[in-house]
Amino acid sequence: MSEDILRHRYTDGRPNLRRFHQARWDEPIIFELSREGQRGILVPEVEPGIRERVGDVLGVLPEKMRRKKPPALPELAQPQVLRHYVRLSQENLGTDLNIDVGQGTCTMKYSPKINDQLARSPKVTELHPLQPEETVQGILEVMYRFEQILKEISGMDRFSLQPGAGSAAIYTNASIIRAYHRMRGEQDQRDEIITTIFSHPSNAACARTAGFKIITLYPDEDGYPDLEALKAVVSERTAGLMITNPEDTGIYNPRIAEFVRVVHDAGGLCAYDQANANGILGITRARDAGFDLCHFNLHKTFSTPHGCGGPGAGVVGATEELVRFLPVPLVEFDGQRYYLDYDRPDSIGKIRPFYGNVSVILKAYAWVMSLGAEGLRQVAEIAVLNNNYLLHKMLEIPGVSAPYARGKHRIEQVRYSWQGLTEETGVHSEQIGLRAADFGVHYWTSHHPWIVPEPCTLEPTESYTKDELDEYVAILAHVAEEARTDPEKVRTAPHNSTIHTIDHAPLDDPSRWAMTWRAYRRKVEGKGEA
Amino acid sequence: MSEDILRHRYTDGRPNLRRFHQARWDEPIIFELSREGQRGILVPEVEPGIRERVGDVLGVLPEKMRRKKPPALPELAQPQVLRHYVRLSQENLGTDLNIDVGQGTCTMKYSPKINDQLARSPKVTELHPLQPEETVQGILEVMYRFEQILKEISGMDRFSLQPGAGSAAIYTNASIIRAYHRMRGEQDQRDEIITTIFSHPSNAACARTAGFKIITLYPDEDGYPDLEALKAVVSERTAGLMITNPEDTGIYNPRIAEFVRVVHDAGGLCAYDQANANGILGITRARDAGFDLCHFNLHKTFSTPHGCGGPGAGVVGATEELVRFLPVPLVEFDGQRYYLDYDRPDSIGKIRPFYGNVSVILKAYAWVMSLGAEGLRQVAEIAVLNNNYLLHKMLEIPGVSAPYARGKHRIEQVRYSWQGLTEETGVHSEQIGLRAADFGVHYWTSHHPWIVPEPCTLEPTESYTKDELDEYVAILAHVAEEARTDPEKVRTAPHNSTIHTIDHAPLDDPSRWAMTWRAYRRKVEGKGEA
Amino acid sequence: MTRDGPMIHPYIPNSVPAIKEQMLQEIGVNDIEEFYEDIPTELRLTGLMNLPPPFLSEIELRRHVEGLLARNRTADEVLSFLGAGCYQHQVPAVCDEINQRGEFLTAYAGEPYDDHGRFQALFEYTSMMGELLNMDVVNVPTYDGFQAAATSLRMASRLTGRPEALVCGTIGRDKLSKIRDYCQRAMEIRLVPYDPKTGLMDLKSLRAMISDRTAAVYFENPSYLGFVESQGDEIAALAHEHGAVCVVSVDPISLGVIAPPADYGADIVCGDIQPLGIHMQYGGGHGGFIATRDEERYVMEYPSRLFGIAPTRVPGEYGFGDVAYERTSFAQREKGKEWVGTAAALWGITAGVYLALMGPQGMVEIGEGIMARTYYAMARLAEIQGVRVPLFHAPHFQEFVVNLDQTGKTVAEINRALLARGIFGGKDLSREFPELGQSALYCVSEVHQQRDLDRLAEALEEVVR
Amino acid sequence: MTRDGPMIHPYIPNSVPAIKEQMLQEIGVNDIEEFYEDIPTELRLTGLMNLPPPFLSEIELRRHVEGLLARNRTADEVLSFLGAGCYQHQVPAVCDEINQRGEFLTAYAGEPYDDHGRFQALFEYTSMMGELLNMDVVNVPTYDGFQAAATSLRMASRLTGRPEALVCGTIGRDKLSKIRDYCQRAMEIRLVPYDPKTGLMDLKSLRAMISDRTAAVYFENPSYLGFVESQGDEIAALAHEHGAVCVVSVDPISLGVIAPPADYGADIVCGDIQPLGIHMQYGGGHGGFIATRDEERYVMEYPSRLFGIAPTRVPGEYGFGDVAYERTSFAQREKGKEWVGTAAALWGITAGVYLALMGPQGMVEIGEGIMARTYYAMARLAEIQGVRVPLFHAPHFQEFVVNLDQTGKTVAEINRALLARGIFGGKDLSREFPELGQSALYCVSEVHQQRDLDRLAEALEEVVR
Ligand SMILES: Cc1ncc(COP(=O)(O)O)c(C=O)c1O
Ligand SMILES: Cc1ncc(COP(=O)(O)O)c(C=O)c1O
Repeated sequence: MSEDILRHRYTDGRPNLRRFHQARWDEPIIFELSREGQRGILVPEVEPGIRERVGDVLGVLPEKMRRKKPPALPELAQPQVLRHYVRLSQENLGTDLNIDVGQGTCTMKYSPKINDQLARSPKVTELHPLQPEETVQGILEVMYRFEQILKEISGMDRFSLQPGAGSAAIYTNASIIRAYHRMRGEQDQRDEIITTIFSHPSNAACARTAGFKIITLYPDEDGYPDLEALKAVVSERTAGLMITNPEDTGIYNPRIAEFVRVVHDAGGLCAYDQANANGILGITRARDAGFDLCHFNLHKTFSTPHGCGGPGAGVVGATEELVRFLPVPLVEFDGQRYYLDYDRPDSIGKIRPFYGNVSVILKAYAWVMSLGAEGLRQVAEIAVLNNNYLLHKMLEIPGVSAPYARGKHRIEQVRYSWQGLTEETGVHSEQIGLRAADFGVHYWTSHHPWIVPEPCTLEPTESYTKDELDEYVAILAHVAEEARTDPEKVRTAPHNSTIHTIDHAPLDDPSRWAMTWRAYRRKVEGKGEA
Repeated sequence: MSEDILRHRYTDGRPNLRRFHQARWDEPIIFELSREGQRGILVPEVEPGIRERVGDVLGVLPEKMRRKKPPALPELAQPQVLRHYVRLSQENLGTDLNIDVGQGTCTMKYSPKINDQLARSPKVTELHPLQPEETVQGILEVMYRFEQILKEISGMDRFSLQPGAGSAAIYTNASIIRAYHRMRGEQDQRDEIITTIFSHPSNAACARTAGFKIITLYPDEDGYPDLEALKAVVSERTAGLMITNPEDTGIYNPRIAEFVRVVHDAGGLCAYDQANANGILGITRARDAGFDLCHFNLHKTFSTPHGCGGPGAGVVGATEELVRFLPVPLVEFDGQRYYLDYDRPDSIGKIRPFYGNVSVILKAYAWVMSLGAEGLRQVAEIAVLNNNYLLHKMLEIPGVSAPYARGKHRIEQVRYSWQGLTEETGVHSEQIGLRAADFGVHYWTSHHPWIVPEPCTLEPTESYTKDELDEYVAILAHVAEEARTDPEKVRTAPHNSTIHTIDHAPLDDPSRWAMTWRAYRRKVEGKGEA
Repeated sequence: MTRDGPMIHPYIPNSVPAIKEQMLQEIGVNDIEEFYEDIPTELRLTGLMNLPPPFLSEIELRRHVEGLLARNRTADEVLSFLGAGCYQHQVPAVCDEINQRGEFLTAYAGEPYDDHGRFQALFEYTSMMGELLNMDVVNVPTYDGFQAAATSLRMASRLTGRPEALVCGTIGRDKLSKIRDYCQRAMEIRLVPYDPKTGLMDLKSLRAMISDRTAAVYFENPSYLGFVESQGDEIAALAHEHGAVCVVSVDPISLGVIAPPADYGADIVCGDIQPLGIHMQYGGGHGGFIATRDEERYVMEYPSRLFGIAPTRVPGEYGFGDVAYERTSFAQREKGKEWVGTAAALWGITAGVYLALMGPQGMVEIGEGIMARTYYAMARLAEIQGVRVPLFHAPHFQEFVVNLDQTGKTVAEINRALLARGIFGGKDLSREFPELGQSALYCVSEVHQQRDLDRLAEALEEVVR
Repeated sequence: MTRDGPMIHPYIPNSVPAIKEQMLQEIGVNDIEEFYEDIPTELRLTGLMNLPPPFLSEIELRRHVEGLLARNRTADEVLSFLGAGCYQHQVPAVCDEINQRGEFLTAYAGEPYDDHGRFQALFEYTSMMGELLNMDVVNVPTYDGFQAAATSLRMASRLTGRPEALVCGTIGRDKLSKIRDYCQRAMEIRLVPYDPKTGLMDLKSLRAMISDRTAAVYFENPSYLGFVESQGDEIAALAHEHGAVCVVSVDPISLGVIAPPADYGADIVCGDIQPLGIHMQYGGGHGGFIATRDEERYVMEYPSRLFGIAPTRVPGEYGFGDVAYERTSFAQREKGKEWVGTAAALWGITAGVYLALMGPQGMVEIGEGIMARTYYAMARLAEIQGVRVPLFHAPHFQEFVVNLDQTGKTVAEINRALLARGIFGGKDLSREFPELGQSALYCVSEVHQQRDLDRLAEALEEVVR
């Protein structure tokens, strides 16, 4: 009898580490694949009847407005274009492939294929946004229904589905806060937005872009947002509070309602960054804590895929008082038909063209409709269970800690620290991540600034099995052990990825950086056109 | 300035070999991923109204006909099923990914994505084959039009689109030959089918399955089918001739018309295996050489993807005299509507359920309609150009030869021999192929028996660029060189694939082979149910 | 072609004249024509073929093809009760996602090294089918259920060296036609009469017909006419008594609730995997399975590829390869068993995905759910005067015969009237089984809601009135 | 939920009670409730949310969603002449194939090691856009063309330290609204009047308005109203004379035939990539590009991610990474430039695939083909009495204004009548540009055949009669 293959795959009943290697195609830059004259696709020819009538139509362009020579795009036949990109795709690690708990705060949950399939229907993709409303009743109904769902989930009174992603939604909130104070004649006076350091950086950045000064609160000793600090900074200059909760640490601010009250009392508005509301769906709602505004990332909480960084959608909810400021148009229903209401004089106007990322909205709608209230609550509960399970396991790795709120549980993610390991071995969080890549998983340190030293943020969502969480922890435990026994291996990682350690220096050097192939060719060779 | 990365990618202006590694996920068998209770998809519930009416419906089954316990299928949630199979897919090398010239005779050409897209329309996928004809006029028209195209390409009078792939079409031809002789009362007498050793093995195998004795001709010194040998074997026992041309060697039989004549004179029929007609589309036609029957593989010549080994389609063409024998039904058009004609008393009957692999047929139709007559001819010409270019380059590799027809050109593929290299180094063709896998390409030795020693068959089709052909040759040249300088490296290949050298012994040992996981578990562990 | 100059096609990279020239030069040839030197002039086509003008841009091609397809009305658009060998079921999106991946879709016949994924996916498919069927050996799919049945019989004939198969009389006539053609020189196919009341095989006739010439006794479960053949154990025993092989064709979707044929004595089990996550495609979604016990004499009779698991030189790595390759026509040409070739591997992978998604519970629920809907539909139709349903007194799964003799109308007439009401009525059996009079074969699955079945009942009532 | 027992959902593997139990035990906690200890009771929702009952099987979900969508009539089904910022073009199947690949679709923000493919694909996208635009720096896409224009203006404001932008008066009102909101606290937006005959920017007014307060002069090519702004060189020169930045928004599909703005002096070029292989999606297919010369002061003002190429420790390996990451809000929070976040990367990859497929020749042909169709359409409509087309005397690309004042009918009336004939007429401009009277913006592209344009002309003739 042959030896049992399985015998070598497990040790003490646990699976051994995956012997992973990422696809490595060593692909050229697409310009290198170009051969003069090849065509990737043909465009419909101008019919003779048209040609006869219009003649050399380019002649109508003044000489200076005519392109002198065709753009120097690569010339490839279709199979080669396809092959190039399929190969590149294999060198990319989507959630479909990996135990994607390492991009904490990003909510890398499962994006159901059925929803993608539905959103690919020509009944969605081939709609022009300016079609007569009577020809788009279906998609308007989807948007309308989804708004009702969002209202129930958040307690807010109306939603705009327009913003293109989370930060755009945060900006929208800032713009609404600005409009509110302008309406009250306080726009010049109220120019400060308060946020916390463990709120997503976009809260600070978007508010700043909207013209506000930013006041950033730091946590108290236990890692909770500091109520006393808040009280110390509110004033008649306070335009509003813009925060995440649970914060990036995974810690829920138990005094959130009081935070809101303090800001309200000072005359400010409160906007809740619920990009990631995964752990509290059906558990607690923005409105109940007193918020005036909130937003969700459909590409996080609502499962739509991240698309390498978009398209996503950030939906903005407002209380009755602020509805008037929401972007135009809103989707309305008169009992008979759905329509777009542009007649909203106090609106902040447009945040993006048309009505939002409609395919994304459709996917999110389908996702909710496949779960219902009970399902959404289970999403939250299991996400939180997974997170606390992971926390429990992670803390068993020597050298790992979870600063703050010790002994408490976390909601949806945890910001860990490898400080202990770094002190012991000199190996840094980032290096641990690159070595983890050798086992086929993502790993993300954390947003700057690194208040938590040598951080990493893990967020398991509801989508992964216990076995997968165990595998992820086993990988990190293994790498931590390596940091002790073979630190060079960790420091020189990755070894099994598509490529090896990058020399980052040119990327910060204006004389060497190159954001296009033409710039690169010019800089390294002095070739190419300027 | 940074050093030019490109400098290290080329030597003497030619790209260096690709530093390839195939995705390696080390995936468990899906049963290992099972955890009790998990669900991958839910089925619609029985509505209460139905439930009330029917009650415990399983009660109608006699006890012995009820399944005692649920099948021991794995239990996985949906993301895990998806992830498992996406990972497996990355461990597979489709034509979309590699320079697929190494599976010679298989015509691994580009399968245009637009055709896949069209065939995925619900207007195709959601049709039931027994729908009233008036509700399937569209798909019937596609089938009808495609038949007209096939008639023009082959010169034959009618086609059946029914057989599921090439060998099924060959079998269909054999069955028609049988029916023809039966109709003439010669069925017992005419029980011999003649084929050639360089015709695809299915010609021999399918004809044998249809009850014929097989006579196999070997080539003459120059590698051409031997006319004298044919003359020596034809007789009143001859039912027919079933051959490929060009043969697997890529050599076109210039006396093909004479072959046909000799067999006709002996009272036999001639069936032309045109599975791969890629090199002669628009150049020469089955009918013109006198054939009575022919078939095409839509999954080769007509570009439809191979699907890991089907679905494909083998369409069978017949001359007027033999049309009556074609499988039922044929698609007919009365000037107004398309319909299925079952009223064909002499037909051999059904070869498969319904009418064929309709999605495959649609893709092939779309492919022809995107090329037209000029395009098809270019397919042939460029495929042949590519093949002869590859031949020219291959012969520059020391140790490679292309037996037969020396100094002549080939049509669509070439059967090469590494005999020289093997004699010099002891490295065999198969080992060369496994080492070639380390560079991300397929390589196939050849069908058995190996008349050509240490064979490999390459077929570049029209789909690959000159650069790709050069890369393929460079890989083989490199491996051949390695066979001399580092034969151990070649012998122990692959090194950069998903897995390493397999121990094949258990696969031929009844006490150890295992075609299912349950059998494997039982055999290695004595576990599981018998 | 109205474009100027030579055609440079996106699918043909080297159609660029300069590249062509360069390649010809390197070969040392002046003209592509020279490559065709072996083709005699009299066989050469002069000029271009007479084909329709092409649609060179995708948008024109799409317009043309979608324009044709727009004339179809699908079983999604019309309420369909058609089955008879091709079934409308839920197709999970993950099934499509996997079988549309270029890696699987465009691969073919590579080595287990570069195509490890295909080997593992198909090994897993056969392994899951093995569980469903309670059998240890399952083939890489052959073309379809017809082929699987025909090959199963020929396997039986080779195993026994006998020249005759006894086949249940309720087999569909198309499948019978396939089997007859396929077995023509190998064995005689004789139909065993069925009991006109129950549809079940008439065991008395079977006893009379079976002999030492009998290679196989073949029946189906559920039968083509929808009822469950509940005498499986007796038929198998009879076959075995006479040294024959018991071959059963089965709809795999029934096996969550109905006993797998191996449990009542089948030696070879075959069928079609189309119901397992594969779109109907106008009959283009078929794949055939054959399963047996893991006995060498059975294994050696398979014509199909059989993928087995094996170690590699790295401990703990799963390798795969062909089991007993020497059986095949690839290895042995006409000395192999029947033949092997391109068949339906992608559907095998897909069915594997389907079974992995469904799991044990899913298969139980779908089976039970189909039966519940079937019984509801039968009950509703039975209320209609003049409609006899089910025609056979036996348990049913998914399909049932509706006899309309007493309505005074033909099935064709009734189906036309149903179509006018947006319904595809059951398959007309009046030519296939004239002895059943004006009968139609109705099919119900988990896609049907109560209101669909009610709608059918109401429409039929109207129509027969 | 009518299923018995706890819900075990396919999307939530650990919803299996036994697994849940086991995990709780390992953690040492009795109940999931404990994890929520930090959430005050008064903030806790009691009971379930009031949401519609779910469709737990895919087939039910599909039926529901497709049922809703069936009420849409698409621009494929109706003959459409709508543009105004969202365009119907040929979308090559390869574009869809690539952006549907799970590896790209479900990835996010990994390191350049595990996500090498994303970095390379986006670097290639920016590289090809660079060729099209004749510029050396292109960003990883921002949300859409509106955002790209608004950010370009703020970049100009930061570059110059000036508080005002002069914007062509023909800008679409939605885009203007976005820009006004976005620049509210950063700069004032002033509209430069246009010549009512030609639509071109009124240079006299521009000269009068421009000053050392002017950060940017902004215009579009082709303009929102379809004509080509042919004074680009003069406008750019004027801007530069006054130390201002010249910002041009451009439709990339025009750049095979129309000069890229860099050639006539633009400093920042922006626009939307939706036309490059991305489906309209009811306005959900947008992505914004911003391009500049490779000058440090420009580069440092981008808020977006910029992907650069770099060597790795293995010679000849391409590595990629963020250029000047410290600019960004990821690195610097409010001290970064505006902000960066999820935007439209997948459409960037897609547009790259599109440009790689099209190549130089494709871009020339599509540009020329669109112009030819545009001129044909204008000529055909101009034959109709009472229809003034094009309203502006200037070269046109793709879009043009049709004035209907002399028909005595409103655009709304005419569009309703066209719809009844299966046509989406041009966008009604009467509220957006009241000064143009009853005018509509028609859009023509390579999807239109001669017979479509003729059909439009015939229908319009009928309707205005
Ligand atoms: C809490 C929180 N807020 C805001 C954002 C920003 O969202 P987006 O990336 O869609 O702009 C994120 C995502 O990174 C987030 O996790
Ligand atoms: C010439 C020839 N004939 C027949 C076949 C058999 O075709 P299939 O694999 O579709 O059965 C092939 C393909 O392998 C072939 O190349």
